[in-house]
Amino acid sequence: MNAAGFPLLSLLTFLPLVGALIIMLVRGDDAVVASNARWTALWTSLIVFALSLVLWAQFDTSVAGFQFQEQSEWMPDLGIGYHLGVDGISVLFVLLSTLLTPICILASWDSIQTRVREYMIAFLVLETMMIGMFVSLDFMLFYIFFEGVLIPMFLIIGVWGGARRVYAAYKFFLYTFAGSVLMLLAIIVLWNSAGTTDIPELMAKKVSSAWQPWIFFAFFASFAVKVPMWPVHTWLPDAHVEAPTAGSVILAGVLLKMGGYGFLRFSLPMLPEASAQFAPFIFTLSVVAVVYTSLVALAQTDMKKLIAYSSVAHMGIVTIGIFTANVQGIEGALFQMLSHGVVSAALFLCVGVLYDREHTREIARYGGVAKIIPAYALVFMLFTMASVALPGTAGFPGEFLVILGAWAVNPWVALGAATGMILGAAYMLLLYRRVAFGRVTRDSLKGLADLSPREHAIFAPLILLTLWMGLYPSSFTQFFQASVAQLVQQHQTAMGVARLAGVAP
Amino acid sequence: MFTIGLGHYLTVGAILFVLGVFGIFMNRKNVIVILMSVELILLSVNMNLVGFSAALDDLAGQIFAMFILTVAAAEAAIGLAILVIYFRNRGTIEVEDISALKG
Amino acid sequence: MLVGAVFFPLLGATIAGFFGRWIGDRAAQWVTVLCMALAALCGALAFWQVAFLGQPQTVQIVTWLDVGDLEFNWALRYDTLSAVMVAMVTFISTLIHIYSVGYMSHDATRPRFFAYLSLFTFMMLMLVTADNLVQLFFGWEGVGLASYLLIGYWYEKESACAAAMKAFIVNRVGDLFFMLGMALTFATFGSVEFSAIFAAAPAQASATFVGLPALEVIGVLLFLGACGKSAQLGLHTWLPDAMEGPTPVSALIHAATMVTAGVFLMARMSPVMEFAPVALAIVTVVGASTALFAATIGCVQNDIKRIIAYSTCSQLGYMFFAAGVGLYQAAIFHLFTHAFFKALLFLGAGSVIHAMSDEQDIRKMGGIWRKIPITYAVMWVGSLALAGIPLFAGYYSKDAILEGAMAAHSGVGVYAFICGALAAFLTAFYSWRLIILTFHGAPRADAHTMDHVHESPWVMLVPLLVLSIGAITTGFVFAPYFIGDHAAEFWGAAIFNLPEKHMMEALHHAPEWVPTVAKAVAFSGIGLAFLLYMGFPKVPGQLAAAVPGVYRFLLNKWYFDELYDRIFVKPAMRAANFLWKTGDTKYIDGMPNGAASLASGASRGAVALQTGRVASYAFAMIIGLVVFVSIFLLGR
Amino acid sequence: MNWTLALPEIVLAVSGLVILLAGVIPKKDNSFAISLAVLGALLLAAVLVLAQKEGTAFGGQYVADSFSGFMKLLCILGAAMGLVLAMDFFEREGLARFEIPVLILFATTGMMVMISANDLMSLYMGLELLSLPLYVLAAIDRDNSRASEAGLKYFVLGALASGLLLYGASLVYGFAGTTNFDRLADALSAQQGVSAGVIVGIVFIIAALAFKISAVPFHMWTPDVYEGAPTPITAFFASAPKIAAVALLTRILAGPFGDVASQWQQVIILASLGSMVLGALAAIGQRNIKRLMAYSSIGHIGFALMGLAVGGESGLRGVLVYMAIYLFMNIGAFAVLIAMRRDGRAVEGIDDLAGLGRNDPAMALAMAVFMFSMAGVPPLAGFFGKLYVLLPAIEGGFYFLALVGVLSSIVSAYYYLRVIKVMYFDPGLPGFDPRPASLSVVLAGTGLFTAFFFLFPAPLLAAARQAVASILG
Amino acid sequence: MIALAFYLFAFILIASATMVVTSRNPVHSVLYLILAFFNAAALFLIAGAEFLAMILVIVYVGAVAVLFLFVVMMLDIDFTQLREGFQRYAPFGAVVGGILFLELLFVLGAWQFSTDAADLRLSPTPGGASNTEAIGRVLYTDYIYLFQISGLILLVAMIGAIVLTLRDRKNTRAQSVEAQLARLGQVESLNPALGQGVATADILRRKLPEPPPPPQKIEHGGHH
Repeated sequence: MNAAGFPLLSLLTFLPLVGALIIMLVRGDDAVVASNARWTALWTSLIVFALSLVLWAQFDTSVAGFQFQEQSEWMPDLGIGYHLGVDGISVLFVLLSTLLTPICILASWDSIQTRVREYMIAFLVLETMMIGMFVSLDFMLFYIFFEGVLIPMFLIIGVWGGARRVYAAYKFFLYTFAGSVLMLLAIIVLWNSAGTTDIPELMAKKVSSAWQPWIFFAFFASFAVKVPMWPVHTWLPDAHVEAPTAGSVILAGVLLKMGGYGFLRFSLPMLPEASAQFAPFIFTLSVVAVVYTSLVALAQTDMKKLIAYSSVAHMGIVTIGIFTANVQGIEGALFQMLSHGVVSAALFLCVGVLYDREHTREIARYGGVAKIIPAYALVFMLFTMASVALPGTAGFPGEFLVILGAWAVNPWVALGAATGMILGAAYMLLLYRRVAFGRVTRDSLKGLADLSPREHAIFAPLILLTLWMGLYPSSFTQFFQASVAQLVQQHQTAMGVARLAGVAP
Repeated sequence: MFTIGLGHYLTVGAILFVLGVFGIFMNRKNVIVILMSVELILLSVNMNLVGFSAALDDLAGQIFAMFILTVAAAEAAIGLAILVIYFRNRGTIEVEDISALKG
Repeated sequence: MLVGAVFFPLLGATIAGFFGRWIGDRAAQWVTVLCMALAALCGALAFWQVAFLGQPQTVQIVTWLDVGDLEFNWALRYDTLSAVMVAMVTFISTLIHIYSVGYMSHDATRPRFFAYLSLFTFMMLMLVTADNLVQLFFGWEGVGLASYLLIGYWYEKESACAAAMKAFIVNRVGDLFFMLGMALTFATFGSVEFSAIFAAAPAQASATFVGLPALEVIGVLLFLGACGKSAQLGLHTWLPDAMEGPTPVSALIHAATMVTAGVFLMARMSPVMEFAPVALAIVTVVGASTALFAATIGCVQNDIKRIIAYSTCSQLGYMFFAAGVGLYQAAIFHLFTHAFFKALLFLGAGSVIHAMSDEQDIRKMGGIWRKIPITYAVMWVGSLALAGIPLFAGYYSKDAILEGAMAAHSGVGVYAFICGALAAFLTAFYSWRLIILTFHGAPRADAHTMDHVHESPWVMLVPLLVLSIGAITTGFVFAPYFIGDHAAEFWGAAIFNLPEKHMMEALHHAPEWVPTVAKAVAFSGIGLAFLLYMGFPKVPGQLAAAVPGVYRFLLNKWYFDELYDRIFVKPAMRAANFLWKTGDTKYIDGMPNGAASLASGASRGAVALQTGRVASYAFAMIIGLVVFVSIFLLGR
Repeated sequence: MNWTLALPEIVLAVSGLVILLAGVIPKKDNSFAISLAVLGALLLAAVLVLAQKEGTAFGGQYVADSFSGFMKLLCILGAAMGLVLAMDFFEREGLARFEIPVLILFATTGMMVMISANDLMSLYMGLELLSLPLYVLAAIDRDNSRASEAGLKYFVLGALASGLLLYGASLVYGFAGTTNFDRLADALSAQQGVSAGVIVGIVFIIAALAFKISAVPFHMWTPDVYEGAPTPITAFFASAPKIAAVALLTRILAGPFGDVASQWQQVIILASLGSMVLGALAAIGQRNIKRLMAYSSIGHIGFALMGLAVGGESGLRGVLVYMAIYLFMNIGAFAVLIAMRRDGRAVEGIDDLAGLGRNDPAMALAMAVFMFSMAGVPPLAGFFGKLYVLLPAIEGGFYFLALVGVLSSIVSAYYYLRVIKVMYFDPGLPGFDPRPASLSVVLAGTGLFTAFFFLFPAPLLAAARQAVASILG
Repeated sequence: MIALAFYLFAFILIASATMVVTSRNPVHSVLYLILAFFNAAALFLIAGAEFLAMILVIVYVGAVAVLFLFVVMMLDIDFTQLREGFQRYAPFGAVVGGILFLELLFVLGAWQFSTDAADLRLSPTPGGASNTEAIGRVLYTDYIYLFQISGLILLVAMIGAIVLTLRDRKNTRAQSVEAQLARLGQVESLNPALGQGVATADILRRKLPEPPPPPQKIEHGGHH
């Protein structure tokens, strides 16, 4: 079976659905329903998190391949099966998802007052989709989870979002959907050539060189939108701005990672030649993303939008790292994704704290909050610093590794990635300065309440993680070490073969 | 030219068919003419079938034509019934006027 | 002990920062002071053990990152270089902590201040004890953070926030190159640990990177990094603005932490730099230029702290060109002595400001030397040391640097010497301009302020006195070890000099006239200051009026800020707005929006066909039929 | 004369006659009882279909195989659900007449005849037996000018389509000398190729059937008739007859005309492309939800045609599965439309759904499931429908077709989302009138099927595979 | 001779078919249609399909065409002028129709039978029986299935026609007791404006009892 002795991954994936079902069955007047929904959702997500800790504990970091595998028939005559498993690349994303969900639920505790039941159901369904996506070892299954995310997220943005929520929800949905359907075609092409959609099997088979660029492009369309890469990033700021806080948290924390994860899981190992071929293209886009979106972030007047743009820049670093195809780059990218998952999530929560109190995200409406709510300011400062990749915080190792990795491939790319350091500092500090520093000019701000115990509980794990990841990153890198090493080695073997055949540069 | 063969029947059928088609979409008068055009089309079909039946020395064509006649009668009945209720509702059966539903 | 020296400040910072609210302001500040004192003690002991007993060692703590070939630890590397820095930093920092107790006594959030101070110190200690480039970078960025926090300590002041941001961002520019330097180092050496790098440096001397010698590029990149931290020409703009922080912060930044990091980095990387002659030449030129450039600005500034700040900038230039010619020892020695007298000057200035009710403009001071005699005295001591007057600490180090520059027998060395000598003259001049304008002459402040001029409390004066002792003694006490006869055993393996260059010997065989020139320019500078500001107080104004262009040019700091504003900041903001409003909103969003409107246009077209007329429907069917038949017939 | 093979049709027809008699005799309104009786008859027919043996009857005019079984069951199911939807609706509209269920019953008989047709004549007769009741049903709300217009349009164009079918059939008959499918196959598989005339005949037949399934460019009637006809009738139109027509098309294209596939494939591909694109585009601006559903069904047919164009076992299986899934989604969605009554009047605007998310969360959820499913968002059933036609399309190298398919599904997602948006995001209108239990049952059934199809796709796939195998021989 | 007859009948057939679609008066159209049917029957006769020819005359002319005529008369339709649109679309329509016709001629002109057509026939004409007899032999045996279906179709048509057109005598002039009783005893004189009828003012009847109030709107809230 697997190391846990029971179908851990299925349980992890579908347990949230059980919670959702329970919430659905809750009856009573609105207040009771809301309260029950909140508690049920919280407990469900906490149990899932606890279960995922089992995964964490039992995971054998020395094994490069997939662990905790589960397999059963689904559509046997099509070669599509139900196959779950995790390896070093995916395991931490599962944990990230299970960690952020309870945090999101807590973060929505008071701020969501309408249709609480539906909200909690949406979140639990979302959790199922996220976890399922990271643990699927069947491409079709992966696709289903990958796309399934759209449904709850669309509703979360659209129902509980801000003023332009409809536009944002549509944009989010259609953008991602447009990218994904192309990927579906590519998956089918792969299926056609291999007769299966089982990921380990697909990885073992070589895709014909002629097809690689096309499939790569299709994957790119999907993952690049999800990451999002420049110039298909514009859905993100809109979605972030309009989504409720917890929606932004999940969006930035997990959903963006799906793109990077996809590149890493599929594009690189399955399409080594095309990856090499398109790497300069990806690098160009990523560097443009870093510079461009950082600059755009500089001009923002909305806190969430600023952080959203910063996400694009940070994810640009990730894509650079992935396509360096060397150990440092890839591990850096992975680390950057994890850290961004924590840090940007926390930043959105920080914005949410202010928004809950003042109901505006306009930067200009704040100023000097450091004086009124120092604990908040401290937390905000920490995550600001983590966002600008200060060594010792979670943001640094990833960026550092990516730059190391990129340098080995092309120093100019490294330089481009590194410019993010400067611009990132500029916009984040500008944000912090305008929000936290300065004189308190608005009377309404004077009555701000500092972090409540609930908010402390939300931030505590994130702070802990941010510092832990920054100060002792090897406790995280050890998880993906073996898998990445194998990935890189296979990639190089494939490239070697291709080079011998005279196909790849 | 002077032996009447399949080709003649088919040609007559084709002409009738095209006339029927013409009658349907060139008609700007009333719907009842369209129904008559449909009858013309059916007639052209029957013409074909009879022609083939004769050429092949096979009865099936004629039988087919017979069923067509039967069904066409039924169809005409229903068509006229619908026409009548439409007229009752609108007081007109002009083709141009039958366009309340569109878009 | 070794660990304690580094981590006591962190402990103090943590206690003050997180528990300050519970334990109260007083307890918080004294806890940090105590921790710092303990750290200083440990630092001193470590210094003794490592430098004098010759027991360098490395304390491994835990693996930090292990990714493929890249592996490095959290570790404390104690060699003489680190030990000197640790001892100096902890000592100066302790004094500044103590001083701050008095200076900040009226502040509302003292625990926060002390926490920041201790954090700052801790980060600097991490920097100097780093065993690999990444840990050094941790400290490097850490001091950046701490300086940001401290400069922006009075965050309600717009200017303080701006200065803090500027400091951080300008530093980041340097850090960018540092980061790239690290990347190239890893690419070249396959490691970022010093021991591995140093061991492999000679072997990699011929390694190339895109056709350039790799080590040279590393050297240049790291130097650019150092430029940011150490405020060398081009990236110096943040330093004067950093005066927005409370004075002890300035003292800490300028004397012990932060700005010295760059010099330290050069010394630390000496085994690599030595194989990068071109990079060293660049270091020399930039350092020398900075020394002169900053001194010229220092001559016309009116803010007491700003003048001292430019003097720091200038002195850092000395250190850099010393390192550039290969005299890392001298550079570190100057760093060491400079720490004392610069801390002294800043704290003294703080004392003045304190006395003058937070007035910083020297044009509004004057005539107060009698009222604050101790401050006056220590300012003299500091200035003497700064100017390099014999017997004072600065003399030994600055002299050695000038001699070394000349002794390098290279074009850049001569350039450095000329700049250095000119700068020395200007240094002496503006130092006494400051003293004279501040303390002598007729009082220019209003009566109310003058009435309140008072000597600082003892808690501030004691550090001043201790520092003045340092400013007087460190030169002759430590010169033999740092640059003198005992240098070889003192430094051990901490600093690497290319054997062929013999810089340490050459230092002692510099032309005879060099020290003389050094002394001469120092004294003449003082003399000129006395002449202009004591003798003919009207002349400076007339001079400024005579050459208004030059004056304004200097007063506005060579227009660097304006230049940067023009070529970086403004275009960046413009680009930001353009990219956002036009790029994103118009063009990039134009794609999906355009597709959407295309679709809805097509939709309208499709719907328009749906006329509702049964005849046209029939027509459509027939057309479809004809098309299908035609396709078939044509395609047959 | 092994007429027992046709027992389901015979039983259905006879029970139709009996029910008709039962309906005529008493004076009182008995439409509810009649409906129940018809449901019973349909159930009986379904059981008989399940029990049916394979074989041909009536001199080869009738064929029973697993394909016909599969499709007949779908049709019966569709008809039954349509009937359930209709029962309450006509009651409330004051239109309850016992003829309606009877007509539905005869139409179902027609579908079954079509599906089992193994001869151009039985094809035609079945088609007419289906069409005539549909013409009547479309106009059944005879005092409503829109309904009568819908009926008139449907009739006129339907008659034209029949004409085309017959003309094509006459050409085919003329070429082969037979109307029997098996013999046609023999004639068309002859080595020396086939004459242009017969291919033109096939094109005519395809055009006529394309009319029935409302594929572009023979779709024009669809939106108007959907809008004008009473909603349950529209629901019925959009489900069972389409399935029967698709079945018929599949049978003739895969069977007798299978050997000249290269000749008609272009036509089907064009129709498929056109339907997908038009179905996606034209629906965008619609305000009436029934029109929206009409265009949506055009788009779905385009997808089903994709499978048909690709052909082969997997392509045809895709068609079958697609139609099965389409049936459930469609009936479910229409159940919601039928429930859209406010103050006793049926409303049809998309905007009338506003606030449904609050007023009736269960129904809103079901509708959202249907809409997402139609848009092809996994893990809902609609996605699998699309998947099973895309798989063979790629397998067969129809990349362009597949690409247009997915692109059109993006565009169509836009308007499906709009429905969801209105339900959940827009400020609410007053709630709808309480919906009858029968609707809830249909909603729950179709909703659960659509939502949880992904758990058990294998049985349907296996059944469809078996069905396809039986016509491919 | 037969050829001559064929051409004659064919010509009249086509000519009258043309008149069907072009004549302005629908009554004329119907009449032309009848003429066309007669000629078609003649052509059928020439082809040897006697039974079909008879059926055509009896069923079509006797029933269908007369039904048409009846409806045309009943609906009493104005003879409207050709509309503008006709002129506009005519050329395009003519082109499409022409293409269709040419294509049909093209494929029919090169007509060829399947080589095995003779073997594939279902009901070869039996020798020595008249056309009617031959049809009679197979119609109720081989084609019983279709025959029954056609019966069903006719039944459906009947049901349909009744369902659609049969009224429950509401609009007939039959006596309405309620209406009579509801009549008022006096006459109210109105002064309608010129050109505006009195249709809206019900002068003949007392207002019938108000329809029952609409059912109380039930708040179907679900859970908010």
